[in-house]
Amino acid sequence: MSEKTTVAAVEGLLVADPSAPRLLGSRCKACGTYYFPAEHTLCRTPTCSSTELESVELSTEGVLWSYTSANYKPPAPFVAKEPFEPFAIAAVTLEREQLTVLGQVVPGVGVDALKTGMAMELTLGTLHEDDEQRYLTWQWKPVGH
Amino acid sequence: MSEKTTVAAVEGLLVADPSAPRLLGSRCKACGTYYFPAEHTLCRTPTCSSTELESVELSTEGVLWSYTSANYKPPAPFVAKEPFEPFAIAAVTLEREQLTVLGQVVPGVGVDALKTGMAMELTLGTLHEDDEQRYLTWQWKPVGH
Amino acid sequence: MSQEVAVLGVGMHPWGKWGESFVKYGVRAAQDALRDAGLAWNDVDFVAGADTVRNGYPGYVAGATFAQALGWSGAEVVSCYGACASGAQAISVARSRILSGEAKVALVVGADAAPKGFFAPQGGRRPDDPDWLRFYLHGITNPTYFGLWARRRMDLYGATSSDFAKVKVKNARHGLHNPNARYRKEVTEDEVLGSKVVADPLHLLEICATSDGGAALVLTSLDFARKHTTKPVTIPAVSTVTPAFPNTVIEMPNLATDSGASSGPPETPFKASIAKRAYDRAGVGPEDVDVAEVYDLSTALELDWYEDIGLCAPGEAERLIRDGDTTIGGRVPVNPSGGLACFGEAVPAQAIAQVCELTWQLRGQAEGRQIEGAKLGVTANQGLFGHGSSVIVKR
Amino acid sequence: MSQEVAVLGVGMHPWGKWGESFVKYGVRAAQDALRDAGLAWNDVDFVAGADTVRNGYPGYVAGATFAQALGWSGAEVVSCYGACASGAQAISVARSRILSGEAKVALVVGADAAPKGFFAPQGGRRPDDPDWLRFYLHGITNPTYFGLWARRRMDLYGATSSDFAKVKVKNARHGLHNPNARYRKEVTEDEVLGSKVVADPLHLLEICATSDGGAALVLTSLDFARKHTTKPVTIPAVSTVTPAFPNTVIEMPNLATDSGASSGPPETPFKASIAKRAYDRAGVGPEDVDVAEVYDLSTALELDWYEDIGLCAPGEAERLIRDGDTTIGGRVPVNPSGGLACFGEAVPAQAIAQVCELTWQLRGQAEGRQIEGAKLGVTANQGLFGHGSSVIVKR
Ligand SMILES: [Zn+2]
Ligand SMILES: [Zn+2]
Repeated sequence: MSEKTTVAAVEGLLVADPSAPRLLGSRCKACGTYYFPAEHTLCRTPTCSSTELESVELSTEGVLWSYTSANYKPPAPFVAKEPFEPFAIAAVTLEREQLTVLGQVVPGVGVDALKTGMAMELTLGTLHEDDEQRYLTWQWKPVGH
Repeated sequence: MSEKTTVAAVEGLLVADPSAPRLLGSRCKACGTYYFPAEHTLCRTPTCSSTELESVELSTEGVLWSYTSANYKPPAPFVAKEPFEPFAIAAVTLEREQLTVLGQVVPGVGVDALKTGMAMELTLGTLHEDDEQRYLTWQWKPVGH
Repeated sequence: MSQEVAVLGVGMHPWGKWGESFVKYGVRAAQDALRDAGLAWNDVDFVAGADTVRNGYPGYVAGATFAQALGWSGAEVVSCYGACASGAQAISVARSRILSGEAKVALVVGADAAPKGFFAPQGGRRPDDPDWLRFYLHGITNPTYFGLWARRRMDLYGATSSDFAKVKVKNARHGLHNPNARYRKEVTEDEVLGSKVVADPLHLLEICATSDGGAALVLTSLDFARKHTTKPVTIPAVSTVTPAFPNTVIEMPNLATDSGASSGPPETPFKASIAKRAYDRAGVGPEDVDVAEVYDLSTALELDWYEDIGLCAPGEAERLIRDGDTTIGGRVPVNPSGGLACFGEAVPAQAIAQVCELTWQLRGQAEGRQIEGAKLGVTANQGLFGHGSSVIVKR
Repeated sequence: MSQEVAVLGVGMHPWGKWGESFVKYGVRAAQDALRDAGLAWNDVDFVAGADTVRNGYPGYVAGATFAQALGWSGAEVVSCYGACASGAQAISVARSRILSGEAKVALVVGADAAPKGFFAPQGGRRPDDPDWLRFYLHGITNPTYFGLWARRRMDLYGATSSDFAKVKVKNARHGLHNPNARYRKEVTEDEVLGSKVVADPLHLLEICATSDGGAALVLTSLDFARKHTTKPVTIPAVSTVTPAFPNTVIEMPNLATDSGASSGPPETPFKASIAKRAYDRAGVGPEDVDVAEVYDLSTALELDWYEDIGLCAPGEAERLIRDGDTTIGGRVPVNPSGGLACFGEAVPAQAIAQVCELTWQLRGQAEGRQIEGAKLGVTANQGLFGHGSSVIVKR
């Protein structure tokens, strides 16, 4: 392919390491609540209000809460491939965190291959690229796919 | 100079005829109140609320209410000349209409040449130009200048 | 002190794609509402505007803009923004001003001139903004959320595409004779299911369009209203609630939910809490409801609302649409106006328009779509960023 | 029913150029106000936010944003936008909610992260929008208006540049020990007059900067407050008036005034009507005022306010600043906080910050800038598009 470097499309949300993709969140040291995107100023559990929050990597597997598809090209700031290829979108609930995260489903897996309740795992994919870099985002795929 | 055509920078506010510059407003047929920019839907005199408003040309002379200067380049959408030339700005009260209209003062007339109460008249000036057209706006100048 | 205010006048500018300024729509709606109330603009001492800031420009300050267009009268003004709940915020503000005795006649106005296509965020790179992140990182539009919620109904409750399509068929029929509706044309289930899929399982005809339109209310105290009419329609409660932490259901425009790891999910999920607060305040319950106007951004979402406003238990909404319970003539008609399906979305006007429809219904003036003997109605609506809105209207 | 509400808590995030999100400033101010009130976030049942939509993006919905950042609690929320009067609208909304009995503890929050340089409109061509027209057709910025009003004082009343500079010198001295002020440095008249002219006759040091900052109030009923403190500071009146037609004085962002041809100028010009409404509601007058916080967008504008809030007759403001009447220790100190001269503008926070300062003054907590024995204060503020704002604070 190329010698392009890969980089997270947005800083601070994921570890851009294709061999070990992870989402970066935070966790309240006082009450144990997780946050994604990370919250570092103030725990948002109204009865807690602790300011002690630590960075954590979130679980990389979860359960499919629901799913849908994007059959039309989303507007900017999304950078769509030309010609546009429809894709699926999943909402996956992480067990330990009790938190649901949205994300594109890997190319080639459409809504027909999905079912609420199935096991999903995190991976990384190219969101868009320019001459020097490939910008990565997280994607969901059925476990074992 | 050139064969560029001249055109009003914004439609409907002025007659772009340098030999007879005029501002275009409207007047309520019921109560006689003037509007600039023109109001054509509803008379805004709360006790009137007539919907009969006619287009009118405003007086081209008035009395200087106050004045100031723009010593720093205004931001877009203003199209500033490069290098930027400071200019004066006048607020002129039209007698018949009992209405005060702001506008740039013609180039070459600075705040030192102005005094509240003096007689001012309407003229046209080039706001900016492109390859084909010169875009005109109204300007104020001391009467007889 | 009574916690009811009277709806003395209602008015709308018809919904459509008129291509004019939102100011014109709002002024027309306001004038109609004032005429309906038998009052003049000079009688108004308070204006609550619902802002159309989606255009991304603060120049569109609703309250003062409408006050100026109607003719500066020295009225006090407040302008509200709370996404789709903006109109309900404006209603709530005007209502409090009446209840506190600070205002005698309050005018509530919302109007919009909508852009085409998908709603999209302003330009610029804003990685701290969830509404920017969802578009940039995953191409997630508003219909994405509608699709997620719809699919979950199918997998959890056995809803079918036919159930969803039935909502569109019903609302299209309801709106057929509504002079303020934009779309006045019957559609069949086959036509709905034959239109292109936008966000699986939802089709183009199941997702609401964006429209131009305006709506306005004249609110007064009960005492004031009784001098003008024998039996005024009243608003006994408005809810503009936010979620309770943790909000564990995914919601526009977020990429993730709150975490229930430490506290578990809330007793009442956010969407169910919206009307609940209004019912509790008004001292009524879902069993008292004769008619409802809910925010059918998608067909499937209308079914969610049946449960969230308490018309049935979770998982039973499909039965209601299949049995015709929510059709005019049924047990508890929903969206007799035709809903967003017939109107399209004009964000700041929508929550106000819902109250207009309920007022016409409760007065018996909803020609061609009248629900006989309706005495109590409820509206429900949800805006992105955690804005709930529900209004109880009764006679 | 009493028309007073109590200011049980006040808080600020210091003004500056911190380069962080406005959310952080608002949360800090809210937490400080709650601590000051001796209440917890969970005690709050209503949040009124002042929006920072100047950034041109409706994602910045203040009320819900702060509620979420503090932790979704199911509180009801309203967010207001009214240019520089946004904060006063939020106060007025919270106040009504308390007076009507709908809310027990209301939190009012405004915060901003300001852009650099001149305020400028969003992109796009909008010939119907006066705020776009003035920039495009004539290069008219906000300082243009300040210059026009200042020059008129000179030509009409014999004001001098030295008079204007004295306002800056006074306010700089006032703010010297204010821990929330951004600029804490004395300046001399010569320094002011030696800075570059921006909009004749006004110099760079006479026109306020844009700042990051936040301010918050906790409002409750008098009964509630009396359980927590012996003699609460109260707000007996808020004014959010619009002009009366015709508004014959040129105002931001317009290119022209209304016409007085058919009805003549109004009895009370708009700026004078703003505080007048508040005085009338509170049953007080300018003669009762011990301290005032006014919107000194420019030095000369502070002098206009002296007249418009009734501290002196038109044309007499120069005498007040020359005689030291409005300096701390003088007859009626104005802007003891240091005003915008020391704070810079953080639009949605400003009107709220004015009430914070008056509360500290009335409690005797304004260390280093205390006005002895102050019992009644007034704020005044004006936003573009016809938004007036005035709050009476008393003890
Ligand atoms: Zn915690
Ligand atoms: Zn008229």
